[in-house]
This record gives sequence, structure tokens and C-alpha cells, in this order.
Amino acid sequence: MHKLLAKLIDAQALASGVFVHTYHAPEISRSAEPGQFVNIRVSSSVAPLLRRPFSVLSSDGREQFRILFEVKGQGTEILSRKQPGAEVDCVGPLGQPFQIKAGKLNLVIAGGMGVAPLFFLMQQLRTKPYPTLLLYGVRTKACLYLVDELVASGVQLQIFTDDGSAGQQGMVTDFVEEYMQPGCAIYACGPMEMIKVLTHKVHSAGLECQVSLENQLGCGVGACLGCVVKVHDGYARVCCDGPVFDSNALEF
Amino acid sequence: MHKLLAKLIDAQALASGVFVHTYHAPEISRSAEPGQFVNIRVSSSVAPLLRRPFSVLSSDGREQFRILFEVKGQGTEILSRKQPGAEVDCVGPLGQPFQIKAGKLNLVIAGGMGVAPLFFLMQQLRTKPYPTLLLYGVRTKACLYLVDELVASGVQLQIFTDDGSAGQQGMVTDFVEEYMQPGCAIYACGPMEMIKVLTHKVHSAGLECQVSLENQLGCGVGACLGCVVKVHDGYARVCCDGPVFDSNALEF
Amino acid sequence: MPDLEIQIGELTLKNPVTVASGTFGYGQEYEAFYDPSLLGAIFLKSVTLEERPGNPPPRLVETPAGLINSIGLQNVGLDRFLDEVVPLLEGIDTVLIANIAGNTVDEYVQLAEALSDCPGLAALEVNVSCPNVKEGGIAFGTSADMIREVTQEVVAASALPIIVKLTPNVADIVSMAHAAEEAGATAVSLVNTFLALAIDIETRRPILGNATGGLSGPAIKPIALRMVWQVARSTNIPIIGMGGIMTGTDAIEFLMAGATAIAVGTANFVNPLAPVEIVKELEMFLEAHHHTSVREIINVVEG
Amino acid sequence: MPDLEIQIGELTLKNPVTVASGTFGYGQEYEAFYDPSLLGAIFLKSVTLEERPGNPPPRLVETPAGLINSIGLQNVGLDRFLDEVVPLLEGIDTVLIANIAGNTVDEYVQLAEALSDCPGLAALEVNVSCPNVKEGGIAFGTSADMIREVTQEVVAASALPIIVKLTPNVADIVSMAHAAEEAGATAVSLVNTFLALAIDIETRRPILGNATGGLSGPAIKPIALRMVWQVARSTNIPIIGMGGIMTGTDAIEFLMAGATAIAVGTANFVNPLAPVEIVKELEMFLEAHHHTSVREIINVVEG
Ligand SMILES: Cc1cc2nc3c(=O)[nH]c(=O)nc-3n(C[C@H](O)[C@H](O)[C@H](O)COP(=O)(O)OP(=O)(O)OC[C@H]3O[C@@H](n4cnc5c(N)ncnc54)[C@H](O)[C@@H]3O)c2cc1C
Ligand SMILES: Cc1cc2nc3c(=O)[nH]c(=O)nc-3n(C[C@H](O)[C@H](O)[C@H](O)COP(=O)(O)OP(=O)(O)OC[C@H]3O[C@@H](n4cnc5c(N)ncnc54)[C@H](O)[C@@H]3O)c2cc1C
Ligand SMILES: Cc1cc2nc3c(=O)[nH]c(=O)nc-3n(C[C@H](O)[C@H](O)[C@H](O)COP(=O)(O)O)c2cc1C
Ligand SMILES: Cc1cc2nc3c(=O)[nH]c(=O)nc-3n(C[C@H](O)[C@H](O)[C@H](O)COP(=O)(O)O)c2cc1C
Ligand code: FES
Ligand code: FES
Repeated sequence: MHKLLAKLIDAQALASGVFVHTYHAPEISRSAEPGQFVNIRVSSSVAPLLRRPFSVLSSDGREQFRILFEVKGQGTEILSRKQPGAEVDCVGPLGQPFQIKAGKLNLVIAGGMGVAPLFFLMQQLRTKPYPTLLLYGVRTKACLYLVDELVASGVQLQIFTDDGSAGQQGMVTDFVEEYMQPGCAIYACGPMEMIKVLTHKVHSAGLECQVSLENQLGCGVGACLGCVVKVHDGYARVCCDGPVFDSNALEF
Repeated sequence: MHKLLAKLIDAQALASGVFVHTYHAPEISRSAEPGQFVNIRVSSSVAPLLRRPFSVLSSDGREQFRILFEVKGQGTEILSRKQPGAEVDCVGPLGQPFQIKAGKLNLVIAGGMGVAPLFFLMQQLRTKPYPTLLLYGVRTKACLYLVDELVASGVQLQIFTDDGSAGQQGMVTDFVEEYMQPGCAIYACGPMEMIKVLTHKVHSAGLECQVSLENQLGCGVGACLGCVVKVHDGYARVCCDGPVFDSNALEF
Repeated sequence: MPDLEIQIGELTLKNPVTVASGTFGYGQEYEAFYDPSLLGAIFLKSVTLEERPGNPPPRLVETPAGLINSIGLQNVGLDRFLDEVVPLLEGIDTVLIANIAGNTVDEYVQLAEALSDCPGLAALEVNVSCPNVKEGGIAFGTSADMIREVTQEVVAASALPIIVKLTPNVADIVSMAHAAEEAGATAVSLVNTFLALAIDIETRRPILGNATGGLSGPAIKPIALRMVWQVARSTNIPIIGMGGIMTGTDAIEFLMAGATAIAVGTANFVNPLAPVEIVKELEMFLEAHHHTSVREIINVVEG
Repeated sequence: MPDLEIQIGELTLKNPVTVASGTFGYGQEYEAFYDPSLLGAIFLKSVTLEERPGNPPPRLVETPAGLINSIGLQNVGLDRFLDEVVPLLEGIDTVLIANIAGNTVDEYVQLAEALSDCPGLAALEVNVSCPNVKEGGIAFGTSADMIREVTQEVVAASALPIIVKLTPNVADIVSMAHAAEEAGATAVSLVNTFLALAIDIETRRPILGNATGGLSGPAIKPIALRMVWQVARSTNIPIIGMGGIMTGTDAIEFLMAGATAIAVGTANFVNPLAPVEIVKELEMFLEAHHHTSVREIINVVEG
């Protein structure tokens, strides 16, 4: 865990309000694992006051890491206006990564921007002997990001859109049962509603999965107990007990 | 008085932390008079909360006006980072302008950044029959701005520096008596300490002057009574009774 | 077009967006930006019995997302208010509310009497954040008993609706609102500014000439909103909510928390168009959510 | 190198920069950033007699220059605190101060007794912002009488120096500090958070699971600073000042206003290095102004 100035070396707009940033920060890039995040102070002003968390999208393991983010409010808006060369105040890597399980199939389920931590996970799953299938659900075709990179990396990809503008029409959770199989390892990230439905279906099938959650963070390092979610034996902190949780542990 | 988005069309760094901005804003440029100011919201964030006031440095009377400013804190820092093309939330022109008096000599006395409103004043004095002499005092040579433009405009110029690095060594107030003459019209802007000493000397010589003051503003339009300075019969508002005051009215 | 009209006792406001006392002068200064008749009401700057010079400058200091002011109730006093200020108000076609401040109950009563027959004034707002000189200088607004007394006397002295403007510098805002309600106030204004301090570490002195001042602006919004919500849940008195309202969203939060109207204060300084923009944003919100009247979103938060 | 050491009663702190209860866990979480032994003291997160699950999420909401939290005193309870937490503290070479919270005077007393002989703890901070269940749930800290009672009992129950942490949700902070002083407290901490609310205008509900929470951060600094200054001018009890301190300048303002030490709270979240940077900035200020000791700038503001 480091606090440092990461140099923004590349900023790409993937769509209106959606960006990929590449940062130079060896300390973070070397140790980041899929599912972990960085916590960025977008402004030295007191508004917005808190850091903004972003999953590590990928890391070259040596010098650079990337994030994928969507402009939601003031914080991401300020971040999106930064130009290459900017030094960005960054704490990371933070949180518990995905545990790579030796399933016969790696079933990776992404909802919207939830693809970010999973992209990094899939980079690592590539080196494993089992095939990886990504179920990628978005509202509409324009919200599909990084598909070329995903395809190029050899991931098997099934797309779902709410409006049928690409892939299968419908929600990824409507079809997920078709892809589950005994012994598969399931990893998911997306809106809370999706995670809930998904977890229910996964558990009904006698399986379990790892899910990455989001929440409003305070400290980002486990000190404030502000970011908790309900787990069976009380509350767990998203920032350091998560963001990746075993679906078994969570209570919805 | 207008509230509008002024387009920044040119941003020049005159020295480290000192900038001239040129804005496109016909409504303001057409009506601005020397001594008046614009009140700029540098950020849509709540920090800094209040607008920042800057004297009009010059106006072409039709479309464009300029400001000269120094980075002092967060507000001016943010302003200094704006790039041409930026739309800047601007209220103006505000405040009472200098009253151009028919003196036999226009004696203009600038301390540091106080040169800004006086520059505009001298543009107008040029069209008058009487000569204009600018006494321009700064800490050191590097803090002299716009001298070329001033000289080109035909203003007679006497420079003073605290350290003697340009012009006469010493403070402008140490020498001002040498330049005062009966019937001259005196205009001044600079640090409060300079204004105080100057006013005292001017009054001692049986003369009066117009001085432009600064203060922390709230509303900028006369509503809040926050920006007051002491005058003989109570308090006067810098934002709308000033910023230009008859030295006779002020109480130090 | 959703209906924006709201009712506060016998007062009818064309919309719930008003401007806070002391931040809008007497309505003239913002005429360059828009017609003040567009506002639901204007709360005029506090008037006192005698003319007051106000506090020595500096009177303002900016803080994180806030502003401390120590204007010190500078005003021309009752007589000149009647002679000079009231005539200025004539063209303004909205509810005009004078704000009175005093150091004794008797001063409030004299002000209330004198302003009662004043043409154009629709109500009186009673600023109880002032020190009660008979009680050792403790602010009227920090004691339920003093609020009760002032309110009763002012209500008795004036035929106009009385709005009591409470100070947030108390442990229990509900009991203060209760006192005003019981004493016959038509509404309460929540909140005035928070007593605050800023220090210049170079001079080692308070920045303000008066040392302390009142904190306003977005910084205080979460506390002000809590107070409005608490009072709305525990009393039946209409509330004019204020404290850091900058946008339509802020205004809607206050309405939902239980305010019948809201006032824009410090935001006027930041964005002179804030009140009219808030009216527009409110309208858009109501339309987007298929409300026919703003009254449908007032006091809807339970929690 | 100026001397940063300060004294609070019998406690000696190597420097006046501490971290606020609840914002620094039990000292472990920030070890990745710097050695917590560099701090003047660490105020540990509140401990209660029984384990507390804390409030339902969401527990945090950001506001203009502020943060509202409703953690709800989540902690493992006294027994596990002694068994599991205290051993973790062993390596930390600075003044460690436990913070106790209860709903009855008896709970405070039991906590104070149990923690008195606890190795490694140098003092107890008494969080009086909790509801007194015997008094209908009104917070201990809003009544001078209740503060007096709790303080007296805790002082009697423990050999450790007692620091009473006051809530700012009061009309008269000075009388609260007076009560703590008279009852034998070694110091007061000023201030805890301000009760606040945020509303989600889409769901029309409070954002926090607990509805209200406590506002902290730069937004409250001007109010907190005023309270420290008022208490410093009217009492002789040492003050640990806090509320929105982000930088060395902020810390120096609190020291000049009368705090003997300061605590960094919310700023830890924004800048995990804030406390050590503040120590450095403080040192630089003292050097630049030719002070040989930080004590020369404590309580120097008159105004
Ligand atoms: C561990 C973690 C990893 C994340 N990874 C990514 C990522 O890779 N890419 C990405 O685009 N975003 C990610 N997020 C979400 C991202 O942090 C928020 O979108 C961002 O903080 C919003 O900041 P803002 O100032 O732009 O919006 P704000 O003005 O703060 O909020 C705008 C809107 O977004 C909502 N919102 C704000 N923060 C969150 C949050 N943390 N969770 C859910 N809703 C929120 C608010 O309620 C509000 O409606 C992650 C969050 C967490 C906790
Ligand atoms: C009518 C008027 C005209 C002005 N014209 C110009 C101009 O042409 N060019 C220019 O560079 N500046 C001008 N100023 C001053 C300018 O407005 C301030 O320097 C600026 O607001 C500082 O903002 P900041 O956020 O950068 O600094 P802050 O962070 O607000 O303050 C930094 C430091 O500057 C001091 N300061 C801030 N505002 C003022 C002020 N209004 N007066 C005196 N000291 C202040 C603060 O006390 C602090 O020490 C003018 C001010 C007024 C009132
Ligand atoms: C500069 C200034 C002057 C004020 N003067 C008065 C006043 O004369 N009487 C009064 O009752 N309130 C006065 N107030 C308080 C406001 O009416 C309002 O209650 C407070 O500022 C909170 O709202 P805001 O955060 O939107 O500004 C003043 C506030 C400011 C900022
Ligand atoms: C997330 C959070 C948790 C807190 N928990 C406690 C606590 O357990 N006990 C306590 O006495 N104060 C607690 N506080 C209050 C702080 O100790 C401090 O008094 C307050 O936050 C003001 O300081 P700040 O503005 O620097 O944060 C907490 C504050 C925050 C932000
Ligand atoms: S954000 Fe503070 S514990 Fe998770
Ligand atoms: S700034 Fe408000 S009256 Fe001048």
C-alpha cells in the first residue's frame, strides 16, 4: 500500500464520459492484483473532499497500470479533465483481490462498468489451463468497452444488451443459468441489483462465486468502518475485507 | 452589470505567477470604465466558494477586455490554469470608476499590481489635453509589468524599486512630493500601506486624490455590507461605493 | 406546468423560493440580474430601532465551502427604514417580509408596532439571534423561554404574521421551534448562521474586526437540513428552510425534509441568478416526477 | 529544531499532533504510511461495555467540504478490546488514549475501571456524545449536570488522566467545559461531530441507514475553532482541539486559539500522511518565526 504521485501518461475517451487512464507508478503496478483498487484524490481542494476509488483495469506488472472510469459526478468529472503529464495523488493498491480458483471453467460475469476489475482478472486467468467465458451485460451497444482488447486476449465472450443492440437481448442474469456448470469458478462485478440476483441463482445451483462490491468509502484502509456491507456474522468492510467477497459470506 | 460566460481568448504569463487574460465579452467590454472590476467564479465547485474580483486592465470598448492578476491563493491558481477557449463565469462591470479630472498634470501612482486599473485609466487619459506621469513602484525589477505597452502608449514613466534593480531606489511614497504640483489630478492604486502614506502626503500638500481600494468581497453588488471601509460618516462599500474613493472621504 | 404556490399561514407565496435576510439588501441590488418579483418572497435585511453602524471591518472571511460574516446588523434604523427604504420596495410584486432585531423585548415590540401598518409589508421575521442585554447578553434564541416571551409580545403588537428566525447555536432546536409555535408564531425560519471564528496565524489575531461571526453557506447545509427535519417531525409550524442552499437539489432536500419554503442566502453572492435557477430546477424536478404541485414533495421524508 | 513537546496535566506528548478517535482505528491501518510512534498521541476508537454491531449502512455521505458518518460505535466490546486490541498496541511508542462510550453512568464507570490497569494506556477519553438512556436518550454532553456526573464518577473510578470529549451540539460550550473542569477532568477534547442529515431526493429518504449522522471535516472548522477559543478564554483546562484540521495552518490556528494539542480526524482519510505533514509544517512555522518551543504559540490569540 503506497501513497504517491502517479503520472498520468495516457488518457483515452472510449465514449462520451468514459475514460481509460494509464498511470506510471511502479510501486502500485508491481503489486496490484485483480480486484484491487486505487484511491485517487482528484483535487487538492476540499471539494470533493474524499478520494475516489477505481479498480485496477490492468497492470503491466512493472511500471504502468490503467483504470476505466465513467463520469458520475464532480470527482470523476475533474479526473476526466486531467491531461497526460498530470501528477495524480494515488493510494494503492488496496483491498482483497480475487482468489483464482482452479475451476473447469472460469465464468466471468460483468455488468456495465463492472468489467473493469474483471478485465484484469481475465488477464491472469489466461495463463491458467481452464477456459474463460465472459458474460458481459450492458444497457446498449454503446456501453460496451474494451471488446477488441478482450477478444484479442482470447477470452470467449457473450454479450447481452437490454435493448438488443448487440449480442443477446436481455439481462445477463436472465441467462446465466445456461452457462453455469458444476465445478466452474464464477467471478462477478456489476450493479448491486445484478449481484443480488446473480448470487441467488448461483447459490440455487449449488455453486458459489466471488463478487466485487462498491460502496461509499471513507478512509479506504479499514480504519473508519464506514464502508461496511452486511455479512452473516455482522458487517464487513468493502475497502479491506473486500471489495471482493465470497458470495456465501454476504447477506442481502 | 451582467452575468455571463466570458470566453478566455488569450492567456499570457508575464512572469512566474502573473498573468494577463483576454476575454471576449461584448456586454462588459462596451461598458467597462477605468477603475471598475469584474467578479469571476473560478470554479463551479464550492471551494473556493466566492467569486474573485479583478480590475479591468483594458477594454477595446467593443468586444474584449483584459485583466492582470497575480496568483495569491487557490482562486487565482485555478484561474491561472484556464486555457484559451474556456468559458469563465463573470459578473461585471462593477463598482465606481475613476472620475477623470481636468488637472494640469495627471499624476498616476501605482504600487505593484495596483497598476492594473490605472493602466486602463491611462488609456483614457491619453485622449485628454494634459500630460500623464506614472510613478510606478515595485519591489524589484522582475515585478514590473506592461512597461513596454505603457511606454508605447506615450505615458511618461518613473519607476521605483525597493532594491534599486530598476529606476530609482526607494518607495514611490518617499519621492511623491517631488512630482506633485498645484492643480494636478492624482490617481492611485496599490497596497493599503502605500495608500495611507500617499493620502497623508497628498493632503498635506493641500491636494486630493482618487484611490482604488481592495477588500474581501461577499456579494460584489452592494447587498451584503461585507466589504466596507471606514469613511468619515460611517462605512462605505468597496464593491459599489468604491473601489475608487476620493481620498477625502476615507478614514484610516 | 406544476403549481409552485405555497401557503404559510395566511401568506400565499407564488413559489417557495425566497431570499434570506441580509443577503439581498432591500431588493434593489439584484434587479440588474432579474426581476425580484419572480421570487416567492423577499426577506429584507434586519432593521433595528436605532441606526447601527455595524461592526468594524474586516467583516467577511471565506472558509471551506463557507463564509463567516460579522456585519453587525448595520442598518439605518427604524425611522429612516420607514422613510427611505419602504418607498424603494413599491415596484416589487412579491411578498415582502421585514426582519426585526432588538436587544430587549421592548425594542422588538416597538419595531413590530411601527412596521405593522407599513404598506407593502406582508409579514415580520423576528431575528432572535441577538444578545438580550437584560439577560447578560445571552442570545434570545438560545432559550425557549426568551423565544416564547419575544414571540408572544411581537404577535400581540402586530397584526402581521410573525415568523421567528431561530439560531442554530442550540442543543435542542425542536424546543425552540415549539416555543415559537406555542407563542403564536405563524412560521419559523431555520436557520441563522453558526457562531464561528477564523484566525490569521501571522498576526495571531482573529481575522474579523469583531473576532467572531456567523458561518453560512454549503458547509452548514447538512446541519441546517437536520434541524429542519427534526422540527418538521415534532411540530406543526410551517418552516422556511435555509442554510447553504445553492441548487435546486439542495432546495428540494429542504422541502422534502419539511420546509414549506426555502431561502437562498450566501448563494446569491456566488451566483446572483441562483434563486431563479432554483425555481426552474424545482419546476423541472416536479415535471420529471409527474407532480402537479410542489406541495406534494413537502415533508415527505420519514426515515 | 524547535521543541514540540507539550504537557497535558501529567501527560507528556512528544508533539501536539494526535489523531482523533474513530478515524485511526487502533493504530494499525496507517502503519503502511508511517510509523504511528511519530504522533503525539493516538486516540483509539470508542469502546463500549458490550460489543456493538454499529448502524446499518450506508454509514457515510460526503457533503460540501465535509463528511457525515453514522458508524454507530461499532466495536468489539470491552472484553475483546482487552484481549484482542490491547496486545496490538504494544509496539506503538507514543501516548495511547482509549475512548470510552456508554449509555449510563454505570457503563462509563465499568469501562473506566476495567481500562485503568490496562498496560500501555496513558489516559481515557470520555465520549459524552452518547444518549443517556436514563434521561430519555438526551446526549450526556448536552447537559452540564450530566457531564459533571459522568466526569466525577469516571475520575473516581480510574487512576488515569480523564479527558472529556465534548459535543458541539450545544448552545454554550463553555459551561460544558466548566463542568468537566470542576469535576476533575485533566483536559477536554473539542469537538465531536455535528448532528447532520443528507437526503436522497430520488428515494425521498435519508441517505444514511441511521437517518442522521455526525458532520466532520473542513466544513466545521470555523465553528470548532470558535468553541476552542471560547473555552480557552473562560477556563483553565487544557484543550485538545479538533474539527476539520487538514494542514499545518489549521493546526496552528487551533493552537493559537488555545488548544494545547490538536487531533486530526477526517483529514486522515483524505491524506493519510496529514498528521506527519502537519508536524513538519508546524516545525517550519516555529522555525520561521524563531520560536524555540511550540508552547510559545499556544493560546496567544486575544482579540
Ligand atoms: C472499490 C471500488 C472500485 C470502483 N471501481 C470503479 C471503476 O473501476 N470505474 C468506475 O467508473 N467506477 C468505479 N467505482 C465507483 C467510483 O468510485 C464512483 O463512481 C466515483 O467515486 C464517483 O465519484 P464522483 O465524484 O464522480 O460522483 P459523486 O458526485 O460522488 O456521485 C455521483 C453519483 O454516483 C453515486 N456514487 C458515488 N460514489 C459511489 C460509489 N462508491 N458506489 C456507488 N455509487 C456511488 C452517488 O450516489 C451519486 O449518485 C468504484 C468504487 C469502489 C468502491
Ligand atoms: C475591486 C478589486 C479589484 C482587484 N483587482 C485585482 C487585479 O486587477 N489583479 C489582481 O491580481 N488582484 C486583484 N484584486 C485582488 C484579488 O481579488 C485577490 O488577490 C484574489 O481574490 C485572491 O484570491 P485567491 O483565491 O487566489 O487567494 P485567497 O486564497 O483568497 O487569499 C490569498 C491571500 O490573499 C489575500 N487576499 C485575498 N483576497 C484579497 C483581497 N480582495 N484583497 C486583499 N487581499 C486579499 C488573503 O488574505 C490571503 O492572504 C482585486 C481585489 C478587489 C477587491
Ligand atoms: C452577509 C450576511 C448577512 C446576513 N444578515 C442577516 C440579517 O441581517 N438578519 C438575519 O436574520 N440574518 C442574516 N443573515 C443570515 C441569513 O439570512 C441566513 O440565515 C444564513 O446566511 C444561512 O443561509 P445561507 O447559508 O444560505 O447563507 C446574514 C447572512 C449573511 C451571509
Ligand atoms: C468516521 C468517523 C468515526 C468517528 N468515530 C468516533 C468515535 O468512535 N468516538 C469519538 O469520540 N469520536 C468519533 N469521531 C469523531 C472524531 O473523533 C472527531 O471528533 C471529529 O471527526 C471532528 O474532527 P475532524 O473534523 O478532524 O474529523 C468519528 C469521526 C469520524 C469521521
Ligand atoms: S472506507 Fe474506512 S473502513 Fe472502509
Ligand atoms: S461585497 Fe457585498 S456589499 Fe460589497
